[in-house]
Amino acid sequence: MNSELIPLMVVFPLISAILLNLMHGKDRAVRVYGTLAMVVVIAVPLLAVYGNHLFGAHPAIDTPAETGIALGRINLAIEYSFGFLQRALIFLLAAIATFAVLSHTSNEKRASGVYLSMVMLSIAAVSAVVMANDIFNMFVFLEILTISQAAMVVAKGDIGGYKAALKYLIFGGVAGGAILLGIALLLGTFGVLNITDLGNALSGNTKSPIVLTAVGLLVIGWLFESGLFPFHTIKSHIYSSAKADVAALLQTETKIVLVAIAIILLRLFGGLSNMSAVMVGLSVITLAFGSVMALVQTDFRRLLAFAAVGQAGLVGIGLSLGTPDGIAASIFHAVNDALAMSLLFVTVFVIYEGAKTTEFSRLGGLLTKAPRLAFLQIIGIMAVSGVPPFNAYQSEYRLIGAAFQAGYPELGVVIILGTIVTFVALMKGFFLTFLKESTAVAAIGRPQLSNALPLVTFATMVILALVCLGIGLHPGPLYDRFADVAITLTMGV
Amino acid sequence: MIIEIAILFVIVASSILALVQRDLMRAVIIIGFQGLGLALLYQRLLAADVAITQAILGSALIPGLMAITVLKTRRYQE
Amino acid sequence: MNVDVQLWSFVVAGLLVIIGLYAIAFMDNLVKKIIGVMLVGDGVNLVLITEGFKPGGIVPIISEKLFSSGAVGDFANDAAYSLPFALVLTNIVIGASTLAVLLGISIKLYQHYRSLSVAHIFQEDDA
Amino acid sequence: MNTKDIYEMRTVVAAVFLGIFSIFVLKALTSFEIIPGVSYVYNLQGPSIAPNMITVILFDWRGYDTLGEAFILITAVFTTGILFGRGVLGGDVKVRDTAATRQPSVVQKVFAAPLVFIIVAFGIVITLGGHITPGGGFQGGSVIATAFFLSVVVFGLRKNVFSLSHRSLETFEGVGALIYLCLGLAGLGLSGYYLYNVGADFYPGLGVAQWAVNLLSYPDATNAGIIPYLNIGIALKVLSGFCTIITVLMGAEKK
Repeated sequence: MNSELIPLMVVFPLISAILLNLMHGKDRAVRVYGTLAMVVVIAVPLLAVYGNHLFGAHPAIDTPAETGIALGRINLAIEYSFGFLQRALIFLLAAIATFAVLSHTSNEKRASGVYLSMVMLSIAAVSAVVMANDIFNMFVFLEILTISQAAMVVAKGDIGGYKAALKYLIFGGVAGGAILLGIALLLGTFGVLNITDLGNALSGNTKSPIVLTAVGLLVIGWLFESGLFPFHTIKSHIYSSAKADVAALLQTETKIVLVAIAIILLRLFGGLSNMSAVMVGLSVITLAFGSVMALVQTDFRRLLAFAAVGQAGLVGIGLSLGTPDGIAASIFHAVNDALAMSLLFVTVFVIYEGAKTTEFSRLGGLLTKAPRLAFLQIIGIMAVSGVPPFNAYQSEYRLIGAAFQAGYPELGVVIILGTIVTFVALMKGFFLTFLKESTAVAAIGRPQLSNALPLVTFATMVILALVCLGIGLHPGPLYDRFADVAITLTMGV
Repeated sequence: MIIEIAILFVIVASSILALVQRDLMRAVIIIGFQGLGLALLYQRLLAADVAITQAILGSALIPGLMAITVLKTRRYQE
Repeated sequence: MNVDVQLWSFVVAGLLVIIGLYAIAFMDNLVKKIIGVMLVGDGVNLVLITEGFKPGGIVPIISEKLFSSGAVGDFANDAAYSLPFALVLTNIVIGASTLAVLLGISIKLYQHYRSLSVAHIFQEDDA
Repeated sequence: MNTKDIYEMRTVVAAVFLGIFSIFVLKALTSFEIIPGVSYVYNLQGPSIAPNMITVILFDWRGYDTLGEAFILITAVFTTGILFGRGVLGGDVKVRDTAATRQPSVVQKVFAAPLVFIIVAFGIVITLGGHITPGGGFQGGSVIATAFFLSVVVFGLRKNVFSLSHRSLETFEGVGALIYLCLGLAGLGLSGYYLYNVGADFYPGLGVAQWAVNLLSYPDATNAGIIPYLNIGIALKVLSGFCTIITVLMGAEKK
């Protein structure tokens, strides 16, 4: 029943973070330890056995009458549950983080211990949020995630990064307060923090104003952590202010956290029809705003940041529907999109490293200089915007099917429109960067793009492209198991 | 009873007063009083452990950090 | 004079959250905004503390006399609810950490812009 | 629509949302009915571990949350380090000495040094008695951090009573966090559950070896097990965490 490896998925990155920070300044030690640690981080989720882990070994007990809780048994300990969904998400995160770490250690002249320790902290935080079956524990690790993400942006050391981090942390403080206030309301009314218990206590009791306020507050927290509608500009600002590997990691983390918190919300308040409608509405607005704002950007990084936020809206739509098909398709799309978007982020930031700018007015005609990059980028664009042989096609197709089945054909149309707008925006970026005739690049310092492609970065891009193609050709094994997860999830509701 | 109400009043009043100051140093000091009021209130509400933490952090360390920031930046709001 | 302390304490907690949100949304100075973030956290803490308060209860620390007499059940009935208090302890440190980072970033921004005004700092990219 | 119009529109929207939000929150808070919930169970079972329920919840039932919270402080400390010198390209925090700017007066010197020692002693008492009396690692650690603050304000960064460099403070912090993590790992290795209170051995059926129970039980009348050790680790971490932040912020350039 009890797998001892489950807590190590969080604890090992935490230990590594401490050690890496202590090693800061010792270049070799940081490189060697950072690489070895990533091997462990990838291996643990693959080796761990499915099951639950109780922290402190405190078992569930029969509820004494004096507690006032209307449940037969309650959990006393913080609980982690680990199943296929958790394994897939944590493995995806570990893989992208490995690319980030390797590209840091191979591209920079001096490896930075404190930066790698931030990567480790954010891995630990996301893993904890994905596995947590305790709502307060989820909150604590969300706070770690917020600060460490801001730190990764700050680590670049320019003023734009400071501004993005400031905005992110101020809103993060508000969102954290909102989540905790929601938790406080639920704790006072139902007396438990365990999500399974809370879901059982809540079922059939979703009309009181306290519960409605708590739902609203928790949804605000979800919107912030996943960069949906009112907070979409903050998330895109964060993405476009970070370095390439960090931006890829950040958007992967965001999508994973989006899925994780949305599933928690569904488990708690699945019976609440209004919440679903509100969540769908906000996701649609995010999709529309993200895609349209991507279209009008004049900077490739900002364009991509907004496209990533728009795709997060797409993921949110399916999860908010709450049907098994919708949830499965959304989780599948989150995974696909995280992979494809990471590929795109890496390509765009290779351009930035080479040309020192991503403004369209100063780019152009790079096709002859960097043909490999252009090829990989076009694969990424097709993968993100759901062009057939690639993976996002499979998930978007299923997402549209789920929208039709749930009785919202309009949503299907919205999804198609959003995808088309994203495709047009990305193709515009591709055209202006690679195809447009321009000599501006030559004037601003030789780009040396074909030489500026380090081996690790190139290998990363090729692997990501191959994975996108592979999932696109054989979606079955992955999607079927997500479908199982979704069915067991909605059974409990 | 009356003590708690007085403390509650002090808390709200000092929060608002701190926010309307143009002199940031004064705002920081007033926020220290708000933290102290909260600590006393926590003590009256039977949370002894939390009261100690709030007394130290809310009335000494956090205003201290803010005061450092004000010293390192500018004292008067522009 | 008989006043419901718990009710007023909840009201004050709500007011602190609202004042904090007002400061974050409408105040221009960075230090004021940071004070606002702190006030939101304080308000949430006060909600939790008031939740743990039990009128006529005792501090949740058992005395040696009570423990050796074996009246643990009486203690559990009398003591204030201790779980929210523990959560508040956690949240206080979380708030302090966020605050420290925000203050550090404001110092860095001031060194660059020579100003703490948000309108001035974000003026070029606020289109 | 120009920028100013958009800004005004935003303000109006924000005000409207703030109003709606206030009404909802105040309505919810004033119609609150509180039940004891799981706190009752904690208060019922807690006395057999240690007298102070809050410490028992913080370090036993929800010890893992406390670990997370410790790491929030650590993340904040690292982030301030990144802000003031550390970064992607290596480098380390540059701390400017503040002693040169102003000499402390004699009165300050005479009163500050003993006061610092008294506060430190008070902090140690609070930490070590945390499972019996109100207090614990956070409180004790932050009390000592105030002493550090006082000594930095009076004597300057370089020549204060503690005279700790940024580097050694970070080492202390790492050690404190590692104490916590390793006590958790001891529980994982000996019983199969992370952060199991090995010294108290609350659930004897788990097959924890007797030597480990003897090793990790606190020499005290109560059965607190590893809680006092966790307290010490947290105290070390909180104290050095806040000291680092103070050092870094005080040492920042005022350009």
